[in-house]
Amino acid sequence: MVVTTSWYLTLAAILFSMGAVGLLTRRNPLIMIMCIELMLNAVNLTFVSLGSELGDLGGQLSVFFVLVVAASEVVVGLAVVVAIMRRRQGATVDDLSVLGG
Amino acid sequence: MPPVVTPEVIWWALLPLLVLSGGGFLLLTIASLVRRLPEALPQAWTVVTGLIVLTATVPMWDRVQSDGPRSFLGGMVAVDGSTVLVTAILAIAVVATALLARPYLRREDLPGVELYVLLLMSAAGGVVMASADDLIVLFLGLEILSIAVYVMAALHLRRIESQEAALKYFVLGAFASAFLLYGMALIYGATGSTRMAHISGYLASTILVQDGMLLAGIALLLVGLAFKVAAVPFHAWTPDVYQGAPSPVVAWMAAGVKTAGFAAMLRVLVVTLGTHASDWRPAVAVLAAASMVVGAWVAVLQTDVKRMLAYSSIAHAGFILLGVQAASERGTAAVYVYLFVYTLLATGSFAVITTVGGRGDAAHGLDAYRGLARRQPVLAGAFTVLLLGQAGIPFTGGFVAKLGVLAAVVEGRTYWVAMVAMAAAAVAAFVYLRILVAMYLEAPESDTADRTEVPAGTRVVIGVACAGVLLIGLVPGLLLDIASDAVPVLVGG
Amino acid sequence: MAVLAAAAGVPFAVLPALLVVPAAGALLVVVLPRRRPELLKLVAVATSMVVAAMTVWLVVAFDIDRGAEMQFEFRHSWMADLGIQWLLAVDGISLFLIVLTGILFPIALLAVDPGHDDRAYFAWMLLLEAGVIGVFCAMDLMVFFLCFEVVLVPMYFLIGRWGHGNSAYAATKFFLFTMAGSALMLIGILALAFLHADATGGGLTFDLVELAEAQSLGTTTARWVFLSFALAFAVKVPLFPLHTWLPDAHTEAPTAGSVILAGVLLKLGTYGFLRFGLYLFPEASHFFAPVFLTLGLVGIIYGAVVATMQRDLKRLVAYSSVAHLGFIVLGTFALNTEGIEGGLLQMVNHGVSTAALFLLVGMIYERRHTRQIDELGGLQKSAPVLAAVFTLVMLSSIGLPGLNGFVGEFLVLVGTFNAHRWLAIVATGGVILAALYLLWAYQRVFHGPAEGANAEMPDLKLREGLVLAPLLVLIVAMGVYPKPVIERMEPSVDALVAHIETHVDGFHEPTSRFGADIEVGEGGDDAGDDH
Amino acid sequence: MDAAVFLISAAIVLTGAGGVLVSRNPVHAALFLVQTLFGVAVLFVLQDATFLAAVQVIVYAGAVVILFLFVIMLLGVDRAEDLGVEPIVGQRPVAAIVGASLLGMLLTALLVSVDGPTGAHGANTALGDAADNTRLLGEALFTDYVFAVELTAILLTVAVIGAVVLARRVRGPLAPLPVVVVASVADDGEQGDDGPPDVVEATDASDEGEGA
Amino acid sequence: MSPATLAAPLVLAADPLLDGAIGPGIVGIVLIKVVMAFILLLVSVMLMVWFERKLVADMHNRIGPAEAGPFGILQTLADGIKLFFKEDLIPDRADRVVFKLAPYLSLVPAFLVFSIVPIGGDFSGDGTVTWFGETTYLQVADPPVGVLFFLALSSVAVYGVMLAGWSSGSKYPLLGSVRASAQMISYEAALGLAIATVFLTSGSLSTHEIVARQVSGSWNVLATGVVPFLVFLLAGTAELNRPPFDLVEAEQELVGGFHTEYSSLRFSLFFLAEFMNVITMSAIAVTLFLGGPAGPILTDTLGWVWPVFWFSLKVFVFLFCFVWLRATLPRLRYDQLMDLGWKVLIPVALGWFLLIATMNVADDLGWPMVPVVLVGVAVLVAGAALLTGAIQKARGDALADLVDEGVED
Repeated sequence: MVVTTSWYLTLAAILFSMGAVGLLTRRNPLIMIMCIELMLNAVNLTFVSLGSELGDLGGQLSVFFVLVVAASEVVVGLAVVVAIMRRRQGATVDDLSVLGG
Repeated sequence: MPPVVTPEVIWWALLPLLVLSGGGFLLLTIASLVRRLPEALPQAWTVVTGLIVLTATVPMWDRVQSDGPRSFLGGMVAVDGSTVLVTAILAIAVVATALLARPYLRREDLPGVELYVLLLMSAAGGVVMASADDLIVLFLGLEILSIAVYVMAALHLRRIESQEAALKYFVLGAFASAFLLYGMALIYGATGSTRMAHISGYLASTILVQDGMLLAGIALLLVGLAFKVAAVPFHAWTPDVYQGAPSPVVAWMAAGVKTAGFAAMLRVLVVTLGTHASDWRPAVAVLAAASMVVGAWVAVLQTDVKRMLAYSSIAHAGFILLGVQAASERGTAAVYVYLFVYTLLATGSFAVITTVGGRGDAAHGLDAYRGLARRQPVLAGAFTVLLLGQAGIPFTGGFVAKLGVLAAVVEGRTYWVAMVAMAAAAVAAFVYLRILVAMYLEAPESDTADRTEVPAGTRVVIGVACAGVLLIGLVPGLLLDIASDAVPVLVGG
Repeated sequence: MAVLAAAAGVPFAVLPALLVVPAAGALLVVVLPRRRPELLKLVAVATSMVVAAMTVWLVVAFDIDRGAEMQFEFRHSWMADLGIQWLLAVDGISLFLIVLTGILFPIALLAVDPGHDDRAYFAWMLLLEAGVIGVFCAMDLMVFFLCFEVVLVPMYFLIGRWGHGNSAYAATKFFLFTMAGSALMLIGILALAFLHADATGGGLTFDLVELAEAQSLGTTTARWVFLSFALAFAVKVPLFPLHTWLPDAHTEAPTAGSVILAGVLLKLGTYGFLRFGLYLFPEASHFFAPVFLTLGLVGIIYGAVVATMQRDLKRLVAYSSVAHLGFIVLGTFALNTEGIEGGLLQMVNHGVSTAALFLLVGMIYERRHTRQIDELGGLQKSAPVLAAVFTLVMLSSIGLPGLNGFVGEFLVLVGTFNAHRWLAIVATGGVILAALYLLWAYQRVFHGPAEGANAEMPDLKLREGLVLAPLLVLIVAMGVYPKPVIERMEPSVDALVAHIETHVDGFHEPTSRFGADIEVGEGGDDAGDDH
Repeated sequence: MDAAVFLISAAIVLTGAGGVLVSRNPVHAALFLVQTLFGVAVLFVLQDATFLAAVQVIVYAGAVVILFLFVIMLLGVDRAEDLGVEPIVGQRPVAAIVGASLLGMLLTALLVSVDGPTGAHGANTALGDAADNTRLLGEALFTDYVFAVELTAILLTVAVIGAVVLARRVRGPLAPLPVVVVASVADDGEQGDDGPPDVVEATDASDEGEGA
Repeated sequence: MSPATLAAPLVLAADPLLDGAIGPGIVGIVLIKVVMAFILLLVSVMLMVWFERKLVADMHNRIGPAEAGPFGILQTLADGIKLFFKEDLIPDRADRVVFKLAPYLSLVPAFLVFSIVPIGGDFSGDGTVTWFGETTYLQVADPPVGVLFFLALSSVAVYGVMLAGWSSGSKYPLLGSVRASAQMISYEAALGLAIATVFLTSGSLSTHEIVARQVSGSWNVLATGVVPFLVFLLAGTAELNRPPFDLVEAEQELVGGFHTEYSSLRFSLFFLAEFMNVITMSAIAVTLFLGGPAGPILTDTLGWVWPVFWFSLKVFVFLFCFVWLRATLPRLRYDQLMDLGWKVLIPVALGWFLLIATMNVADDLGWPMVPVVLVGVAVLVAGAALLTGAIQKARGDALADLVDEGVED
């Protein structure tokens, strides 16, 4: 069996969808952020496999920047979570009902 | 090892980015070194930085017009008319936000330097988006902008609503980023490059027999961008975030972030993927229609003015999308006009809201506006001008903006969207009328409601916004000319 | 005449001045020093007087010999990118509407004091005047639309802030109805311009004459675009099913607001039909004429019937407007010279007489603080002069020969009769109904025994009399000697009809031009004292 | 060999992702996330992207997830989430449908209509083999991509400023918590802990500033 | 410069052994290498524990282990057996799965790191040894990103500590683990920056390559100008939670730290990992800065022994130093520890890295070195001044806050 790019792309698509579903179903902000990481990883996988199929380094270079962005996002996201949780223990996103419509 | 060839740099074209980010860094450094920073310094610094950028855009504009668009730094960045125009809009928004921020921070007794630093950085991100010639650079610019704004949204450290707004904004924003990135990845796979010039060149010269990957990429990209500009159905974050975030920051979100987002959207969709316009135009049209209808309709149901304006900003996004979906030069120019006008409208409106919101930034119900005309006729009058502008009443800039996008739509013969747009405009007018009714036709709940002093900076913002809106409404020629000269062009990287 | 023609040729651009002067007046009112409140009214009235003088001068300087040509043309590029220009001109169709506007505004300003927030009131009034004049002068579709829309804002505030009762509701309803109505027109205008540009290969233009003469749209397209225009005008007129905003707006509006609304603003719709409906889309107008004729007719009957049932005097007058405007629409869509001319004349007449009626109702309200017909009665005894004036105005509104109302109504009926006999016959019923409800109302209000407050009601004051005087003069003058009006209108109307004939296949104006030059029966000028 | 490695890694990746989705305890979710990240790193290696594989582990496992764990531990929010209760009625089916349709769309686009990438091969920078990988990446980063690299500097600065600002304690009084929220905090007290205890006591405390 | 292109798609080792067809013999050699490394580590840990206890005892003027075996050398084995047979306790409130997992997360990275260390090989040649006709590196694997592999594993090692404390379900271990992981992460940055300097001078991430470069040039400790080496040592010590940075286990404060609740075999795994880490860290330091197995080959027969000897000697020196430090230095306070990491080590490492990079660029472009260095140093001094200023200011602010609050309360 030869591993073709399609395998990777499929895996990435599944991973991405799982992340999206997780983000939509889970209510814990921390886990939601983790789901975003799952999605970004799927993107990374896609970039790398497409890059290697195309014989182009661009995919890997893009992943590099995605990594930086992911790290920055997590830092800020967690800082926000900390800021909230320090005042309110155990909040879930549903509890964030102050801003109801 | 062969010598490393460093790419060409056009320094003058990088000037806005350098000034903004450098200004931010320097301000941060100074603030971390000086014990008792003069209270006015950060604001003054930011305003001056913004003005420098604004001034710099003038010679840049001339240069771009005479030399033509250029791409540099390895085809990562470009400078063209649209870059300069969007930079100028962002600079205006920065100045306005900074002017609003200081009285706000003082009123709320919040520490201040970081807000300005983040504002400058975020503007730098916006400039990057406007000048990106590569999808990755575009994405980085977007993230710089967004991450700074996430933090700015949370900056009212005393109000938990502020932080919750930031969290919602963050989670959904990051979600959108993931979609955007996935779209970029697939487009990369479909075209073999992340350089916009390469992509458009490839698509122009190659007929893809199997364009599934490209289309999926475009779809995902569209989802991501739609989130960023708060188009329905990806708008869920907007009202909460607008309501919770500090009002000056909301002004920046409405003006700056939206401008940058649409600049990016134009670059990606119209310029880069213009060859496949027939694929994405219907989708954008649907987004536009949905945004206008939902934004206008739900705004009617609100009782909180900040939320009303949040939904109306969604409706405005829908209108701007009209210009995008036209996928024509006229549409693009109209988007820039709209963005310029909306920047004025949004900063001015949120300046009023900041003032009326009062200490604690909480008095945003319609009640707070009742009888405003009696208490503060000038403020109410200015707000009236701005609201009428948002409603698109003739002889305000709002009309010029709406006319432009509609003309583009009609030129593209998508009449149904135009009809939806006008229906939505009529509904949206009701929203603004409700505020006007409250201000003029209803008595205040109690006579004790005192006049709120309007700080000087806020006055400047409101005054300039009103004057600008009226001036554009009466003499739109200059802006229209500039916008039509600013239609972006891709140059090979 | 030659001198005046030469005067018309002088570079003094009177039309822009007609727009700029009131706008500048509004600005001046806004910036007047707070310490001198008495200046406000002075400035406002003076400004409107200047405008009125200019409009009168317009009539005098209007060159009859130039026929249907546009006169006093002013052209200045505005949004070059879209081909929009400030294109202002006057012809026989718009001339008298401008004059009407010019005359009604000072009267409205003089007659009624706002009571509070004077500064804003006068500013809005003057802006309103600028906007209305803009609508009547604009020969560029986009400028027309702009003025058409911008009129809403001052009117909204006038109704909302200085109105009575549930004025916020009425104002909002007015605003939304008219704005929603005209929303589609913008698309229509744009579509028209773009399709025209495509068809001719030229640049974008919104020049009315150019677009109308080129007729570059396909039949079906033109019909659709026409409908988008028609909706806007129909709301503004208001035509029968879209009229519901009107009674509210009229009733809750302040007197001056009602005067302007009835006198001028309602004409925007009918004028629009005439100028932009028939002229731009002759074929579509012809195609849809039955619809509008029917609606007009329904409006006449419906307005009359509902007016009969009203207990509020002002509401009654408001519904009478619905009926009158039905006549105008009827005349317009008769698509012949008599009908159109009659409609046009009726616009002016209705403006004059309804404005006067509203003023009178306002005066009664000021004295009695009620407009309920039941609560009034026997006013003839306490206020004989008022009653006399009311009679005159009412008769003009009924269309008594010798007064202005007759001329227009008669021409409309003639025109309609020539085109659609049965409609004319039914419409005549409307005339009878009008007589019925007005006379009935008159009877209940002015006749009978005066009791309580009604007995003590003071009579017309000199100032009020002076304000009303010009309207009364017009009522009589136009009834007796309408020639100066008609001779200025006629070439333009003829040209319009000719335009329709050229562009509609198989359209032949009925040859029996019975009464085309009938000029109006020479009714006695003693009609006013007819009681 | 490749296929075996791929399949094993894919299994690791997907079970990890599934674990994140269903874990009640955030710490477990974080561990499952690490599992996925490792799986992805292996897949990178499988495609000669050795540098990225290493960076993936260093950045994600070494920094990002650790940060998650820190936050969880500092805040004591490691109480299990009650997955039995659906917070918004119908949310899960909707999410499942959204996810499934997303996946369907992606797979259709990627597999049914396309056999692989359609782009121009080797458009920008040649992809070297594993041994060259790092050097080539480095060269590209500091020549063609130098602008992007500089941008990451701004990005990281922004992130750091943000984190510092948000973690800073505020002086002076705080705005009161809205009533709704106070109620929900009170409710929270009822729920049982089946994870380790909270370290930081649950307080609505304004001045519970984290010193370091 | 790079080793031969690889046929195998899985690139963990750029070893000449894996060139060409892979037969059972080669697999055997690889297996032997793995097992050898494993045993080597285990044995040296045993010795190390004994060595440490003995040496500290000596320095404290005590006897230390003396009963089991000659000089008590089997003491560790005895302890191990004892621990093995103790009852395995799992606290009631523990998170059982994670509790069981944590020790392995500690141990496995410790083992794996050693796989990239070249412990021998003739580096005057191409750094290989030839056994039974097969030429190979004397290291388990030589991935092209070897040093990053090390960094990656040391980031993973944090998990063991962190999760052990958390999963114990009690307060002190949790505090201990939070402290430990914070410390490890902080110092990882400095460690990484110090190593980055090595990349810069060596131009490679492969450990084999780095050693080869040092043999052909000068040792990195000199080539990078000593400072990174010192930073590496300090940061490495902290990374290992060794004294004087062993706050994690501060008995006085934390009752033993993150593994308080562990007993029996699991405890011994932590113990094992800790000492193994000391050894591997020393080995890495030797590889990166001190030329690895480089040294004079004194005899031709069994020539491959000499590099191994030199390597062991160098590692031993490090191990001695670690013990020495433990015996002599008092423990730091936690804030001092963090200050040292963030305000001294990281800036110094970063500054030095920038200086070296500038010099490299200047060298490439042919700029005169002296002015470049002068300017570079000036910039660094300015940066240092700024940093100091900022630190002073922050300290002042914090003080002012305290005063304010004192007044308010």
